Amino acid sequence: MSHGRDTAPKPFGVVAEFLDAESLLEATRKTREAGYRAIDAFSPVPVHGLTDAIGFDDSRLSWQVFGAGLTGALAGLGLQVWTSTAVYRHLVGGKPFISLPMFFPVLYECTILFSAGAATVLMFKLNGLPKPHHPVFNAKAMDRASSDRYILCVEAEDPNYDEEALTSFFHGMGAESVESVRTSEGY
Amino acid sequence: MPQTFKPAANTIATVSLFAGAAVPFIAFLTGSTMTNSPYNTKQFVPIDQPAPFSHKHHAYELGIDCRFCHATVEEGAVAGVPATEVCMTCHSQIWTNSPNLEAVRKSCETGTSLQWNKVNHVPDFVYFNHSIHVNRGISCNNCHGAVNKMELTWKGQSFKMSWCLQCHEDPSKYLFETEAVKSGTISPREQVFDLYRKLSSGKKLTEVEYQLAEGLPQVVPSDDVHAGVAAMKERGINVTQLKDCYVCHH
Amino acid sequence: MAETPLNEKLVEGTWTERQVDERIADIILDPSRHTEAQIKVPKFLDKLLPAQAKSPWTMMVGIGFLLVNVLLVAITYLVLTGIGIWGNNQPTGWGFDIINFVWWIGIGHAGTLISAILLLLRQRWRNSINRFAEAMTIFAVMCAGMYPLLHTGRPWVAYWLMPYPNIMGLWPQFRSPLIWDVFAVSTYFTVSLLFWYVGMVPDFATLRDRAKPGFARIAFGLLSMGWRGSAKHWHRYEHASIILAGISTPLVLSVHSIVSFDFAMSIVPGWNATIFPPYFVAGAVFAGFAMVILLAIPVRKWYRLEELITMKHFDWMAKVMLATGLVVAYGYCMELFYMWYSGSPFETSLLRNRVGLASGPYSWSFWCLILFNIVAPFPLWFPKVRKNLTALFVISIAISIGMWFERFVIIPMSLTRDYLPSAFGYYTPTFWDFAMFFGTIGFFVFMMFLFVRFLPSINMFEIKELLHQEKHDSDHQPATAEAH
Amino acid sequence: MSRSSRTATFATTKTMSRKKQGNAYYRGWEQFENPEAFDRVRADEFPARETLPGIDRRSLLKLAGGAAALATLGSGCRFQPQRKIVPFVHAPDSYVPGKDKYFASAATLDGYATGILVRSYEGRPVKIEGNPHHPSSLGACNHRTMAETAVMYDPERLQAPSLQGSFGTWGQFFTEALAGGKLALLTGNVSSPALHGQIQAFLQRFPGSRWFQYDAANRDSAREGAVLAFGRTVETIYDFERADVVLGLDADLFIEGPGTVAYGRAIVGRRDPEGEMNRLYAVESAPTTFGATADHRYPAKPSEVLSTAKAIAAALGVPGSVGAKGPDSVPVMEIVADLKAAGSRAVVVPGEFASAAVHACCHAINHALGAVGTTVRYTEPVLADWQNNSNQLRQLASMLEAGEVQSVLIFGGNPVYAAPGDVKFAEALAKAPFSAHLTLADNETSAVCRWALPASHFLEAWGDGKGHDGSLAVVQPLIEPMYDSKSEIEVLETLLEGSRSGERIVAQGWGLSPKGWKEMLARGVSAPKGAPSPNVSPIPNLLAGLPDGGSGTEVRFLPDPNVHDGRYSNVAWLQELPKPVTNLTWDNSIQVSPATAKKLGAGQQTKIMGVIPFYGAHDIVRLTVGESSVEGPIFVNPGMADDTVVVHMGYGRTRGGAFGTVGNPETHGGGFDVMKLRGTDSPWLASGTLIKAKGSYPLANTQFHNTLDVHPEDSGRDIIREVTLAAYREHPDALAHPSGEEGGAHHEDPHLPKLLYNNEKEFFDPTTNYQWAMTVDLNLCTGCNACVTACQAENNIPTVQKEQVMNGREMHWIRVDRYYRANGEEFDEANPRITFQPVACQQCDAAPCEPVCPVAATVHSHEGLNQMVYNRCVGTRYCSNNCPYKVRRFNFLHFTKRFEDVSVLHLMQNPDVSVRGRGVMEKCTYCVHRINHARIEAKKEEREIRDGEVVTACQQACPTGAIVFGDMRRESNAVAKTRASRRNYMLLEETNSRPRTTYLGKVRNPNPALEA
Repeated sequence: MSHGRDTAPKPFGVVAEFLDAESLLEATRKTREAGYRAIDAFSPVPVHGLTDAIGFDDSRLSWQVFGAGLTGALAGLGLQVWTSTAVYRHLVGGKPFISLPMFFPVLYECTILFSAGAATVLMFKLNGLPKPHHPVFNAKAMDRASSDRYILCVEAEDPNYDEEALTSFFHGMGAESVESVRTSEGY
Repeated sequence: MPQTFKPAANTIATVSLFAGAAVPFIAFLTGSTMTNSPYNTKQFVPIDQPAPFSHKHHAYELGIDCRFCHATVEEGAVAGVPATEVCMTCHSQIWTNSPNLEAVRKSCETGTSLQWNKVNHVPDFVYFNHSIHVNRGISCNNCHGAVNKMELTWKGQSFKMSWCLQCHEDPSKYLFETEAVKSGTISPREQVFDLYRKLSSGKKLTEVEYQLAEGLPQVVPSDDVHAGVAAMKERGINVTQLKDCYVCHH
Repeated sequence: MAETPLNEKLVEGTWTERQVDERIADIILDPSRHTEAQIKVPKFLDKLLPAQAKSPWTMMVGIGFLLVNVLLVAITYLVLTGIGIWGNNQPTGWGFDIINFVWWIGIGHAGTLISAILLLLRQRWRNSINRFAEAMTIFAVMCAGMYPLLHTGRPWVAYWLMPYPNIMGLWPQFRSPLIWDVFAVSTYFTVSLLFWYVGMVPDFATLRDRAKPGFARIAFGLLSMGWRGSAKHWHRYEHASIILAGISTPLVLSVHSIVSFDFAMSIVPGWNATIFPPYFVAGAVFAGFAMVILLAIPVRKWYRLEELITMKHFDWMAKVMLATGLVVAYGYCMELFYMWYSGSPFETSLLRNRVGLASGPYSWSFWCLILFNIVAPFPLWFPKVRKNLTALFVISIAISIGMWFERFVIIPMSLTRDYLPSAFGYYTPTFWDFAMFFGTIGFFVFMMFLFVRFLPSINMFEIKELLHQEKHDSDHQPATAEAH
Repeated sequence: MSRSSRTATFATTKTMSRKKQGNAYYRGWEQFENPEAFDRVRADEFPARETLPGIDRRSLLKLAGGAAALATLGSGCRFQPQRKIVPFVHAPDSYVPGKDKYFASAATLDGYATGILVRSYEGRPVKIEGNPHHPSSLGACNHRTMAETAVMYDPERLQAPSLQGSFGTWGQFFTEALAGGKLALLTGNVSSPALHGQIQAFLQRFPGSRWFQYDAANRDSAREGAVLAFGRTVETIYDFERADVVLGLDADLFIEGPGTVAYGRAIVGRRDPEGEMNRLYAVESAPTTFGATADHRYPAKPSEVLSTAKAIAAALGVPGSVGAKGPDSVPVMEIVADLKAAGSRAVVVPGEFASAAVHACCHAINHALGAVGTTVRYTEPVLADWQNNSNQLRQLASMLEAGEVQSVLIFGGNPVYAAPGDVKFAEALAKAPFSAHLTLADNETSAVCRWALPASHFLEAWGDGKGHDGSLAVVQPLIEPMYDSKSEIEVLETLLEGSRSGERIVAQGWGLSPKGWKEMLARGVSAPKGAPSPNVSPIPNLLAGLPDGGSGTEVRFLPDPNVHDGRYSNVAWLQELPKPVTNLTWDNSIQVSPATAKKLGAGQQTKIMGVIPFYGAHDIVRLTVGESSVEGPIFVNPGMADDTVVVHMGYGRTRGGAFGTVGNPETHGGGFDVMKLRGTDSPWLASGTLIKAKGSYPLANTQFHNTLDVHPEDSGRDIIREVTLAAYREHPDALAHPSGEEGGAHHEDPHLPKLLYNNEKEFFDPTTNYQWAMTVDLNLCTGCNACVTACQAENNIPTVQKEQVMNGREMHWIRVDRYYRANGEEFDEANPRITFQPVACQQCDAAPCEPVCPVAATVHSHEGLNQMVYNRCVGTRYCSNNCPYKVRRFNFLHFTKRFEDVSVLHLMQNPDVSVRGRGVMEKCTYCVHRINHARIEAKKEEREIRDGEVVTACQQACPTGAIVFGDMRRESNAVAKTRASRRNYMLLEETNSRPRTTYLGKVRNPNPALEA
């Protein structure tokens, strides 16, 4: 932040707490139907359909991992072919310099290693992690979001953001509690 | 409150993750840089000697043949370091009072050997034979650096295995035949010393000859690379065999 | 606040999500959980030891620690003195070192199998035991990894097996199954570690939120990387999990296949069998499940996890053991059959060596193998046995021993009697062989109980998910049981 | 501490000791003027020396492996101290550092000299090889001779005169010696004219002084046999090249007695199936290498050997032998028929340690056959003043007892240990007021003597000696004495108050011109002179006077095949060398036949369940002869005669050095002493009893008895191919293509099995590269083990000691496999056929070891060698596992530690071969350093390596020329010819490893009349 630390708390969003996944799912759908777009939902377990409900889809991971795997395969094969032909042409037990069947295991393992590493790293990267600090943690309800509470949040950047309207909207859907979260930090 | 961390933690966490991932790479790079550096290889590090012998003076300025002192370089595995009496051949006549030669005189008087500090040391488990290299026309300076320009001597090359292999892979770049060799007047071995002789007597050398004599990196014109290949064929140098492990390790 | 009780099926009793967290997370957050159970000790020790020392956790970690020290001494002596302190010789280049390597790698396989293959197969019963089994994989692979490193004559240059640019201009020789091992085992370890860690991230968040402010909270906060449980997180998380499972499955199959290539690619009679890869993989699962059972039975009792790790789980595991045990038995039979069928004098005399009690000095070990690996698991056909913890425990021990003998039969037994009778030999393990072996067992136990103490040993979010699913199933009976 | 500084330390201490003693240490014999500088030069200048791995580097790498990642990452990282170059002050002429030189000399054993060539680097003798000019050597030599370098470099050699355990000086000794009266000189048998001359001068100078000769492994039987037969002593020399039929009676022709090397070559040289093969019979009580080579071998007790001899004599019509009948087990009539058919081209040879009666019979038989002049000739004795050794010692002892001898000077030997039981020599010697023992190392005798004097080894001293045929060879030193030692002639010279140098004494005796002398030194041996043959004929009615053989359990005392009479006890090479046939190391044993062992209720067990380390637990049995008895481990030796015991001398030493002295049986060995069971009247043979005693004893065998357990299914293991001459003539391809005959797993074309990939051209380019190959002719291999010792000396192979041999970790790069096979249809452990097969790395083209190495430490050379690069090896041992021949050797422990710790052993190492540290694999390299040397020389001369220019160490040593090595591309090369032989086959060819070492199948020449 170039303009220095802004200490005045800014609104982050309105957070509603639900007791079970079904209520959250329903509330989310309704929120989206109500025209809100900057929605996020937090749950202790993956809730089927929630992603659709907040209108989110991202399948980049699969393709990127595939790319990484391919890179691994080529790297593995390339390493073996390069070292056994260009670098030092060892005569080994009468085998050809490029012994493809014998090069397969390393190629294979490299593919897997690269894919697995990419899957993990990319999962965190796409999720924007690590992020130990996050404004949403300022919400009291988030205390149990990793245990047994289901949280819906409409963030302040939503064009239709209106704290009071949202509070009543959430209460209307049977939220256990609703609070508006403020943050003094950017995130 | 679930908010456990300050906002700065985000940056710290990300940076530490990247740093953690970088540690092995940095360690590897540091290690390999150190290994390849003169700190480890002792390349380019002039070594103090009991008597400050100058190859530049003797070999280049005075033009003394290498073999005058390194007498067994053509026939033995070891080039040989001269006995004190070889030094005294001249130095009983000239520079007889030079303080630089104190150690040599003392050795001669007492009959105890000089203890030179070793400059060029082939790694353990390597069998190196000077005679075959010299007989094939490999210039001394190719491996020892421009010794004829050194005041105190240092190790001119790293003597790493990968360095040896450069030539054993394809010696054509390091082989070259002057007209004299081609016409059969001198042997490839003589060419080595002939070039030094020409160099110190100020005779004009061609670009390639100069490079060979100086042990400079071989920027050989393509014609001469072909000449090198031809020379290899002529001398029956068999490249496939040269890279066999047993050539140097047994 | 109201808690929604969830229904039960694989998990016994009535649970709320909060209760699941409590039961599991408190193992870490509440030290008193470790002293709840007490181990009966002999009378003279009873008075000497404080109550805390009699807790199973202290006991196991203590024993583990002692053996870790034995291991350290053994390794130090080994590195200072040489492989000669072991029983290896000419012709038996490999003995306990590689036996134990293969044994440990095999044990590790159950973890990946449970977490990856059963995940892909949507087997819900994996949920209570997968974390535990994955930890086992990690530690077993660590134990295994020690052996190839230390079995080299010059372990201080064992890094030459890794490809890296160097001043010698030399690279590994990629046709060697040992290089494949290096790649397979290091990949296996890395992928298992990633899988394990990724699986724990949501649980770390739970722990972070449950922990009181302090060290634990910060530690789990960092480990969780700021996991918020956002729907977007979950979306990519599930994606990544499936991908990891998807690549771990061929990985786990490849790892033991490659380990078996150490033998199958050679020309030693008794090693060069094409059947090795499948039957090594089956054997690995066989041994791995036995080890899961061996660890799950006491831990479940000591930490009151009976409702989470139920008899149904044991039943399933026993069935898997039975199935893989049969595959392994088939493997042994085919090995013997081909020895006979080959007609090669080297193979037939090996067969005689292996089977004939009078003609082979090590044939007793073959019959031990048959006893422990084929006869002992036979009672698993009976449901009653599969539900009897004592019986399961005993059978699992037998299988662990049997699988060790399998490698003994393959490795030294074949090497001591190969081609030239003049080069025949004997193989006698020494004290240090055993010290290394039990040292690694100690290391494994030590690490497992540290794991139980400091990391969530049962996957909380998956148990909760399971409870949800089962509730869902019972709500919508019977229509969409496998909807996911 | 760096290697070089350690070596320098050694040099310095030696220099100091030299100064103190005023004796020049460690110079090449010829021209080095500045030994001090020279030491350092050797230590520091030659890179070859630096291939010995240093502790510094090792420990550094250990540290690095544990902690310093930086140090290891670069992989070549070595932080080494500054090394020094220490040149001469005055350099010798024509001196090329690092270049080897050969000098001719001669090694003497029990009086007989064998010509040798000694390879020397910078003035230190490193390897002994045979001298082609010497008739006893013909270019080869046996394991004992080659081990002499180890004797010289024995760190436990006596370094200074010792007076009753404290320091003395030579001056003191000479003063004392000259003051003493009633002098007696005890030496071994002497053939050296120089020494004999000195002794004669000594006897003249000191009237009343006496000279006695005693060697424990003496030739009394031969001497007394000749006396019995002819009434006088003669030297019997055989010409086996002309012998069509040879019968050996307890004759260990290839190991014991003078001329073994030459005889081996002559006998086996006649076993080419393409030429005229001789036929060998052996009647012997214990299997020997000769018996194993023989076409017919019959176990017989010593008494039966004698009766066989008598029966043959009788059948040949030797007078006085009418009615003599041989044992049932020996088909005397058939043998006689064969001998008769060969007539003068037959020969009957008695064993060196058979009884005098057998010797006498053999003389008679050879006469009757008319063999004298053809296959046997007689000369005057080679030994000067040849006496009955046992009587000599007995006489000396009684004179000592009686006080008739007051001063004794003992030259070499170890009579206190080696005296027969009825000569109480130690007690007698203790009575002498003055006694001195000139000895290489402290032993039982020097412990009793007042003076222990350091003797110069023959590689340090001048001398001469006669070979088995009387040819005279010169002994020239390769190195100045390393310690304050003197040779025998030098001691006598000082006692004679002369001042001639050793060289002068010897040269004077030879009476050559300086030029002639120089030529003599280069050649090493004088051309054999036409020695006069005494005209002898057997005493009439000789046989009637011969005694009958013994009865009951007959005990044979034999010198050990390796450590001989104990003189080589402290040579680890020989201790660890598997004894022929039994393959026993580090111990002696009580050898009996399987049936006798069974009768005794004693035996040997293999490991219980294969694991519990009772392997080699041999029951202890008690052997009693007369009053004395000894306990020792039993060794069941198939093929021995029943009710016969063979025990070897040379063990049970109490002062034999680190390796020779009896130690903890679990780790050390050392055997038991049988010397005292012997009697002077019959030192080689006795009647005894054998009972089982308590306990067991581990013996270290390199090969197990289960090779004997040839299961029918195992016969398919096509390891040794063997046919009879008749079968070979009928089917010449029977050896190369045995398929269909011996069943099983053979390819149709054994010379070109298929590879998965066809890369012939790319990999093994015969147009530009040499293609090395070796053949081993099984017909010529006698199993004498010379190749093993040669290889050990050449390649710096460490010994591992008994415990590690029991663990199966011996390091020999070449081993001689022994197989017991069925002698006929059924396998009979009472008389199996014994075959030897030397196996070293087979240098497979499609080597199974190569693809499994993870770090490319073993890869193929373009010349067909399977290269093992020690410094790249990480030690996974996978290559060894995958080697079907199991010829790879792993340094399980730091076996070469002794080479590094004991400074004198630095000097013994061959600088052309790396000394391997722990944790690396090693194996036969086809002596690649010799190949490289030849290649460099050839390249310098712009030519190809000539056939025969590269000789491997094993090939060089092989007395019979069984090993042929060379470039197989040229058809004219020897190895190409042998490879083209119809007997050529690959060992384990079904593994398709395509070895470069191939074997020529064995062809036996049995007597058709005896083939069942």
